[in-house]
Amino acid sequence: MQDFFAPFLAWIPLLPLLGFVLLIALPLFHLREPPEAVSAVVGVGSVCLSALLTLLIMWTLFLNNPSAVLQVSLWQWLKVGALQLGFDFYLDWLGMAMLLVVTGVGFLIHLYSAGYMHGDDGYRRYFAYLNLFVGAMLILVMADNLLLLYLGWEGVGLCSYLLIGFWYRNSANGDAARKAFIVTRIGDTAMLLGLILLFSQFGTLSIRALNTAAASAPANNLTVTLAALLLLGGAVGKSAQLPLQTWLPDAMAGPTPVSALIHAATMVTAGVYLIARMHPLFNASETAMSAVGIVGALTLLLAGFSAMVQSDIKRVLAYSTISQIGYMFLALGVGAWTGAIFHLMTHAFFKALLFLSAGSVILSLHHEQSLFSMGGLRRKLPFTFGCFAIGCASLAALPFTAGFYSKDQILLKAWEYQGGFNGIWFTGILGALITGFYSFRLLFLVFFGNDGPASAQCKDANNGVMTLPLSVLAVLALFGGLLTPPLQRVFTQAPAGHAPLWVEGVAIAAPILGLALAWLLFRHNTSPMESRGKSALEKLWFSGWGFDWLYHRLLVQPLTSLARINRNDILNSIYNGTAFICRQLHNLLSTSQNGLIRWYIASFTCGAIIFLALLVVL
Amino acid sequence: MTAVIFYISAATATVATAMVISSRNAVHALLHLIVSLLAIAVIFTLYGAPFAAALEVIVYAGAIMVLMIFVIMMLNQGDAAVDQEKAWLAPKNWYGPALLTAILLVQLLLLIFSGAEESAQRIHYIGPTEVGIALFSHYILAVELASMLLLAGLVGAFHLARHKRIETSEAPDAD
Amino acid sequence: MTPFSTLPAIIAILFCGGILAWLSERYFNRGSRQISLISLSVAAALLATYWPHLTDSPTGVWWDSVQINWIPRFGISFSLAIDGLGFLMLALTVLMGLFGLVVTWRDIRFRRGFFYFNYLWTLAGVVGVFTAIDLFLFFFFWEVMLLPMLFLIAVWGYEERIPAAIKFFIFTQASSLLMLLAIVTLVYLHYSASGILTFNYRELLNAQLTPGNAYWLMLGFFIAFAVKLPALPLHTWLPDAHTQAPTAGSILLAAILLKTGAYGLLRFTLPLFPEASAAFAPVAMSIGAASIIYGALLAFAQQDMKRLVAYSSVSHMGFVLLGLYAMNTVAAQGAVMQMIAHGFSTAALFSLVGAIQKRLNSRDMAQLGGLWSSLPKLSATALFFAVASLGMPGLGNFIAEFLVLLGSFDSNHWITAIAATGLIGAALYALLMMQRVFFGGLRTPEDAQTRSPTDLKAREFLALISLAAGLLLLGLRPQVVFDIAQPAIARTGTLHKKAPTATSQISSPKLRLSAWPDTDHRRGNSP
Amino acid sequence: MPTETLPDLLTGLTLSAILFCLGLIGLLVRRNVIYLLMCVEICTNAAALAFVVAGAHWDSSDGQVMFIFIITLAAAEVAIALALVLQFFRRRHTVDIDQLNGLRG
Repeated sequence: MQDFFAPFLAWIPLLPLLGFVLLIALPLFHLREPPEAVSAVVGVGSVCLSALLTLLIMWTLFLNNPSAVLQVSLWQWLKVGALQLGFDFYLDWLGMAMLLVVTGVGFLIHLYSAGYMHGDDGYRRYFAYLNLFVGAMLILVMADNLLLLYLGWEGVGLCSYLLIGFWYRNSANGDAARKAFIVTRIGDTAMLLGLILLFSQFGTLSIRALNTAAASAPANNLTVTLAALLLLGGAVGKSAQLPLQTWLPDAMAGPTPVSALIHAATMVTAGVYLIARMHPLFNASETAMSAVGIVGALTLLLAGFSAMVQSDIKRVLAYSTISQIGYMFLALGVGAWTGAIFHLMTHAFFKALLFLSAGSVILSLHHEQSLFSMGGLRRKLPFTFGCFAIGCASLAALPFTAGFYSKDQILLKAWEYQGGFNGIWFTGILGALITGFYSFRLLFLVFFGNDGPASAQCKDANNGVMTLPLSVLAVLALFGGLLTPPLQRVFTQAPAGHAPLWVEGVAIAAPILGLALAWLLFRHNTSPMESRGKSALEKLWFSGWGFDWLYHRLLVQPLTSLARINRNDILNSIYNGTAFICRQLHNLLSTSQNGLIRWYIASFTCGAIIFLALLVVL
Repeated sequence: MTAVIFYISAATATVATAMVISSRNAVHALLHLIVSLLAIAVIFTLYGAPFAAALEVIVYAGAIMVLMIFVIMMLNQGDAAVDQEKAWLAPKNWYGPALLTAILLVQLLLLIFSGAEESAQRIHYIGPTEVGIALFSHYILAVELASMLLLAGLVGAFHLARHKRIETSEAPDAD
Repeated sequence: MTPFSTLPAIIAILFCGGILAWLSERYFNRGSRQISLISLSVAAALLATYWPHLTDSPTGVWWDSVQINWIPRFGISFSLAIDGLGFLMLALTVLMGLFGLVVTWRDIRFRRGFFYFNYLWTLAGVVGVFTAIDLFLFFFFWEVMLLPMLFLIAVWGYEERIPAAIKFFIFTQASSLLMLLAIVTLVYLHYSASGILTFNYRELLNAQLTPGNAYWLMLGFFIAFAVKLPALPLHTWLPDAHTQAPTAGSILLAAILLKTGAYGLLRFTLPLFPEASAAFAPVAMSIGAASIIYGALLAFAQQDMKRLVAYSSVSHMGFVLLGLYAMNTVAAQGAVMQMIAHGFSTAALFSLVGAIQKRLNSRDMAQLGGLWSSLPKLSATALFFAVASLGMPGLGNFIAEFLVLLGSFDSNHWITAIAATGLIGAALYALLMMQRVFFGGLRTPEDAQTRSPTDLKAREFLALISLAAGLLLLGLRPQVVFDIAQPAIARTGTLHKKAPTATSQISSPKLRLSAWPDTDHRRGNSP
Repeated sequence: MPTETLPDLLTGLTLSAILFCLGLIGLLVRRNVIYLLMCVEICTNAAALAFVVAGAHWDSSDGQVMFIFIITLAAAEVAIALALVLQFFRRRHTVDIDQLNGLRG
């Protein structure tokens, strides 16, 4: 059975990539821009086939056999010295879970995009990038060695750059795109160094070999810790965690489905996947583990606070993503591998749902994104409202939604982390409360209360291709919690123990408390918080704790001013200086050649005097 | 007796030379120069070199000076030239050259007198015969070269001194 | 070996083609481009006759060699030879020559014959440099490639071509003088030690030198090659020369001429003076890392698009220097790969800048903007090559940079870590260029407003696409290149008596796995 | 035939030095080309004197041979120089040497 399916494995990433190639090559056959339908069929169809293939493999193979493993070796990639790398794919249940999310949610977003992007003059380009995005993510997920993973990793970064800057005519979009790429590149460079360090220590880049070796390495080995921390650097960059989180809120410049794709299915989850994939390595170092946990916890809180005060519908969702990924990191840090991946899945469902329905709202309001222009949309966009409400509930982890199951698992593990009450767990609970607050603040501000200025022109923009993915995602966001991936074989971890009942209770109560607060403050759409001027703390939260300002002052400005000062290359002045001195000497000698014969005779005499003086003296 | 003649000749040569360099009239200067040359011819005789003295008188004071006289006459400068010279020979123009030359002279004298131990040696008479033998045996090649030089000088002088109408017409830009 | 074998034929064809091109233009007013194309194609065909060597397991060191006495009295012979490394470089030379010719087919408007004469003679000189194994002959070709290049810049260049040409000439000439000095001294020292007067590379490899002598000679060679490379303090000729040269000239300079420096280091400096090089390695690696970062910073600061690309070359060639002096196979392979990949990507970028300048009369990024909306094909191609140049995995440049970093990490951790930040720098300048020129609202310089620019012609597009395909191939199936270069690099490696073993700064037991248990079951069935 | 002791080497050389320096002063001070030529003659003549004196002192005919060469040289030089002066005057209508500075850098 495994041998039978192995050859098909390569087709999963290959199909979207073929779609990409086909899409960029279309004008070569057509000699002009192909109709939208063609682009849509190629773009959506390739991902759809990929998703179907994934489902088929899961159904026939993985569902029956939780320890199933598929692998395929396409060709020898590199064989230099001790370095041997193949273009090899590998699939276990962890990869399978990711594949399901990427292809499944990816497909739904593609489908939604087909409607959302209707009429855009970059339609074909859009789908080409989208396909490349999914293809790169699939390579990332299925890579058997870290360099191949890195290929997908960077590919994802490139696609995010292309898509964030998709509407290139506005140069602000380009700036946001560049920011995303460069900030993640900083992390990626750390990760590349991690790869190099791992290779120089273990002599291999195969993920499984490294994991086995790391598991047998002495505990708290400095190299292993360092390598894990460098990999964490990469993960932090890609997953928009502290301190490299600043790119994600700006990444809203792209079309809304792109945000959905980046936040839900592909890019930002890569960091979580990487750490989960390399969990034996991280497990081998307590420092690295606690670093992961602390990064997660801090990000969770900081982003949560920022999300509470945003005024742009997409920015709220962006901060909530950072915050939720923080949850996953927290989970990874406390060793709740399954919980992290499970939350990744449910998050993909509800965040895709939220973004896509936010996209519907934005499209219906003619590209208005400010929360305070909205309000009362519940009556005008009932379907979208329903979807959005489900998404918010799931995000806030209200009981019996998908988000509840995964977050509960994480919080339980966090409770056990140090055998009871601890800072990480408390952060998680606080985060849950904040999540409840900001998600329902969003819901109330958009859909409840009185009509905002933009609500008047509201025109329901949903069409068939858009409602279908929304409905599917809504169902998944409600009941996705039942789809626990069987990851026991991948992560050999102790099952969650028993926590006191009140711990469960607190975990359930926290988001509800948040909901209640939001209800009190934002039910009528106009809140005391928005009418009066902002306090300093709110301003700080609004700007994402001023990280942008800090980095601008600390890194960007010095760099650009250094570059500006040195534009003409200071080293060049050495050579120009030499040339200048030569020229001056030349001028000096040149003035002595004045054409006056008597002057020459005088010089001659002086020379004779000096010469004779030498004779006399010597 | 010889000493007296020597000193008189030496003084004559020096004074005449000084007059040459300070004279304002070209013809006067030339006449002074001839006097100086003649005085040196006397000194040559005193040093036992009668052939050189004869050549000095014939070639230098005779031929060369005549040549110069011709040129001065061809230039035909007149009184304006004297005024011009007067302006050029302002006293302030003399300080620098005089200083330089004085230093040079002091150095030369220092050098001359630094090897003074053999000064008591006699002067020898060297007649035309010996000079002729030396010229046409040891220095024969140099003599040939000198003759070629003279020929070249002849041709060159002829060529350069020719009066060409075309060239004078483009005088302004012959810079 | 028969005297009329392939290597001299390639050189002769290029030389004769150049003269023919000149004459044909002079007497018939046309035909120079066609003649150049034909002679380059013939050269490529001749080079392709070495194809069997690619797959064969190499029997000897050299695939082919020619030796004819030239000046026997001084032990100088006309001797050429080719091995895997030389073949790769020759292939790069001929391909880039063809690319430059095709992509600038209509660019030269005056004195065309003389242009192609210089073009082909430069190429001939480069081919000679890559194949000569007599040091005197090497120097001869080194000078041959310099002068025609000088004319290319000085006659057909842009606004400030004369100072740029002079700068280029002075830098390269002064440095090659140093090399000549080193060559002659080396030969003399060898002669006085062994009594054999020879300029032959293979014999000089055995020269016995005192460490002090070897160090100074090594420096002589190193500086000559470092100027060409160019390495940090000696790089300032490059931005001027690259910027002012005509597009075809920039392509030649960046894609080929810079590689002669790297080739020289790999072929001559390292094997001739192994101990001295090993002692010098930390310095050279630091220079490499500094070049990477400094070049990236300067590229980031530029206004002139062509200058940006030129400084990016400084940055990229820093990787080559770093890799060569890391003294191990992985890094050296990375350096060779970087030479090829950089040749591809930079040649393409220069041709794109040339295309923009031809269409809009400007390469000032302050005047350009939003070109994507009017020139989508060109912009998409530019995006591809910009991305390649910033080291996107899956393309050749990444493989090269990764291997260089991987290899040099064992030699020196910190230099490698610092050099790796160059990857961030590359992203900074490459994306800045995309942002300023192709994104944003459409802005074109005023004198170009009247006519709307035309997108890439099929000829240009095909040439660029084939380079893109080449880069993709290098990124996904680089093993071909490694296999070809392996014997030559391994030989360089064995010549190093013992590279200084870097003591691991991280004190931990090496957990190197001798045999990995499931290597056999990693071999799945491939589709 | 030995003569009296007085006109000896040193006095002769001293005279030669004095004459040479006088000629040099003239060269530096005068601006008229004709005078310059005369001063050149003075200088060469002083040099010739030194040769003859030295020859007499060392009992060698070489001194006078050199004198002959110098005189030849002087003749050739004056011939050429005067021709040049004539050309100069024809073109510029002046004899000021300072006007003759076309070779300035």
